[in-house]
Amino acid sequence: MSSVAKMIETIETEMDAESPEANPEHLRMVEALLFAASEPLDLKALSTSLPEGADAPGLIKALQAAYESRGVNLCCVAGKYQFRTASDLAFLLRKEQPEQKRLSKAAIETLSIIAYHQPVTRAEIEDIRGVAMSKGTIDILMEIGWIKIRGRKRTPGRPVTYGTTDGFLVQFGLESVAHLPGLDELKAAGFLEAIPPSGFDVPNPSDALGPDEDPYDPNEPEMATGSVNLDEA
Amino acid sequence: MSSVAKMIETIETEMDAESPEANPEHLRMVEALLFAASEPLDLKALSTSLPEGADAPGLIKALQAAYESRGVNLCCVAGKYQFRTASDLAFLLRKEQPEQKRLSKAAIETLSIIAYHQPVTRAEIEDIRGVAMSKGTIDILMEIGWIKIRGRKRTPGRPVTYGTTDGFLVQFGLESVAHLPGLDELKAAGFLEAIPPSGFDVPNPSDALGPDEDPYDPNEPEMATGSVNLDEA
Amino acid sequence: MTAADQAENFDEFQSTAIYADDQALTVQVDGFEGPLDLLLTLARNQKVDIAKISILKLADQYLEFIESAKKLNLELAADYLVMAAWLAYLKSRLVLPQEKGSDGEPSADEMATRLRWRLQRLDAMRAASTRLMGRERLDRDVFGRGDPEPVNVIKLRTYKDTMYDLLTAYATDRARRLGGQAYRPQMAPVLAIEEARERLERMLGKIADWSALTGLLPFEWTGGARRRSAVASTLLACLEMARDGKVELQQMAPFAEIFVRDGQRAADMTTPSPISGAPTPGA
Repeated sequence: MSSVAKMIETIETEMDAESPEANPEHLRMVEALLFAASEPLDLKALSTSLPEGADAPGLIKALQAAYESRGVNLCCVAGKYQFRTASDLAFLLRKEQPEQKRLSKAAIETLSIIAYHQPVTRAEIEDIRGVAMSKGTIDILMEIGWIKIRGRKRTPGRPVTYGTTDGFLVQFGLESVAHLPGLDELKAAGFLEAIPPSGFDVPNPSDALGPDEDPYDPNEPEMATGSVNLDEA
Repeated sequence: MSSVAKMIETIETEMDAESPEANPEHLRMVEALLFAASEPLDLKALSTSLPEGADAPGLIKALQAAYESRGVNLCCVAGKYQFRTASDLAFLLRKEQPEQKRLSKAAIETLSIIAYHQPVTRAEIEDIRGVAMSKGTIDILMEIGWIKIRGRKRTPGRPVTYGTTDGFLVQFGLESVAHLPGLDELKAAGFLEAIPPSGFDVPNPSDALGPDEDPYDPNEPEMATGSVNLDEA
Repeated sequence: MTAADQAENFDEFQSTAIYADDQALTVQVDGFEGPLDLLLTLARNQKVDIAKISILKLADQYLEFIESAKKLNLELAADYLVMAAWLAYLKSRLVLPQEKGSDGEPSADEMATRLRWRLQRLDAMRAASTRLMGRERLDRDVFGRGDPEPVNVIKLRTYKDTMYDLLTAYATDRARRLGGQAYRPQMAPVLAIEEARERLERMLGKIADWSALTGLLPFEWTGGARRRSAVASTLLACLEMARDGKVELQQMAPFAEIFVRDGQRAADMTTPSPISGAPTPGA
């Protein structure tokens, strides 16, 4: 038996183990749907296209297992599913990114701080980096579509809070912000704790609104917008 | 053994038969290259990306066999290779979107005249409505499937006559065109004033061929078709 | 590149220009992202775990660094100087015997701990950032389907038109078309007096001397009820015109034929009456 055959046998075994009743026709459908889509699909989108009673989560698991060691893998990004080329084959496919996409060191650090500390205000980012932020940094990250204004902190001046977008998760191949690399270590070391460290609220990066955060309303009256500008200045 | 497993076993057997030495790493590479390519790739393009000595034709054959019964197939188009959704799953990539519409004023008026006055020619419709008809009006009603060409009038030019279809009866909940309300019923229902304008008569529509009507033969010789065009012009 | 970016890079350039020329302390020419970044670099150079770093030593290094920059006449961004002042203050408090912290002001040790913690945090965030950016990125390292097959949206068109719409369309369309004629003012079988007079005025000069009134009726008004109306209206018109002196009238007996002639012509010459022995016109 060739090693390919062995590989396939492993898949077979895994598929049988993971979902003994994975309907082969349904598997083909999920495979086709995910292969055809240009964007990641969530379970709901898949379910609407599948016959009634199809076990979308089970099918996804079976497919993920089947493709685990293949040239194409089934990844979970931003809570959705997408076939992507295997990361170890990057050397084969890598394309040079256009120069303009190269972010400054400040922008990269700011993005990381927003990702790990969200929801986070500009002042908090500046406290961590120990330097005032140029306005352009936030603008660039917003323009790429990796960060967004997610709310306002219920503190004087009601500064806006920043967080990452689904586009960020898709770009970096993350299932959710809870899957950020090294998140647990940072949390355990207390580095994600509130600023200053004597504070008692512990913000975890989360898409959910924080306890002292209001949702962002772009149509808020002028006065409130004024306070944003104060924050940004 | 599940049918998926059986399917995989078949692939395995075929793969062993077709290319006993198909390198599993090379297979993964071809898989990823074809998946990520924005257009079909030929063997030459594949070979330049693969490590030296890789058997591109053999790998393609192995992959084609492996994907034969899957949701996605490896197709060969004009000597180039491409992953495509299995043709029997094409229905998954069709989304039916319901859309509710209303006929234009001209269309519903024309339809009502055809319903009541059938068999009726285009010239007669125009005479009754008192305005020239745009070609689109008849086309729309034909496309929806509510009217049809039912015959030809035994008059010079032999113009085609229009009538309503079964689809029309279904849409408007009629058992037959003979059930369309007559003058008195229209009056009683308030559609007409108590004293309708002089000259207002409501015909008794019928599916039967009119006395001066020939059945429509779509395969009539050219000359007759010519007269249709005259009529339509 | 935005102006803000340039400004940021300019800051980097300034701090990059700071060299430590003693104590074998060489700062990489990477540029610093502010005083905390400079402190972190200096702390790394101590080659100890940042958690155990000597803040006193670090403060000294920082202050030396700033001094050497001043000697080189390099303009330093304000926040580097603020940090220098703060570190000088911290250093002075650290070397002095610890006084009991009064009204909430943090002790020098607490301040040092806080600084150490901030450096650790910045260091940790930098590491996390490197890990994050090191991930396989979509369309750079990993790729989605290069030639996705889009979903074809097929519109299932249904029509809301009902029997009501159909009948309304039929009834109103036809009523409008036919009703258009019904509402046109009906030609009443009455010849308006104005019309009769206008007609007569046009005919004056063309009619024979002493024409019979009934012979002057419009041709299409010569039968039935229409004739009666035409006679009455023409007579009234004649009377009006006679009053104005435009015509002269004659009638031999009640209900007999009435004769009309042009009043102007009557003035010019005396024409015999069509009926001998007729009373003088105008009587």
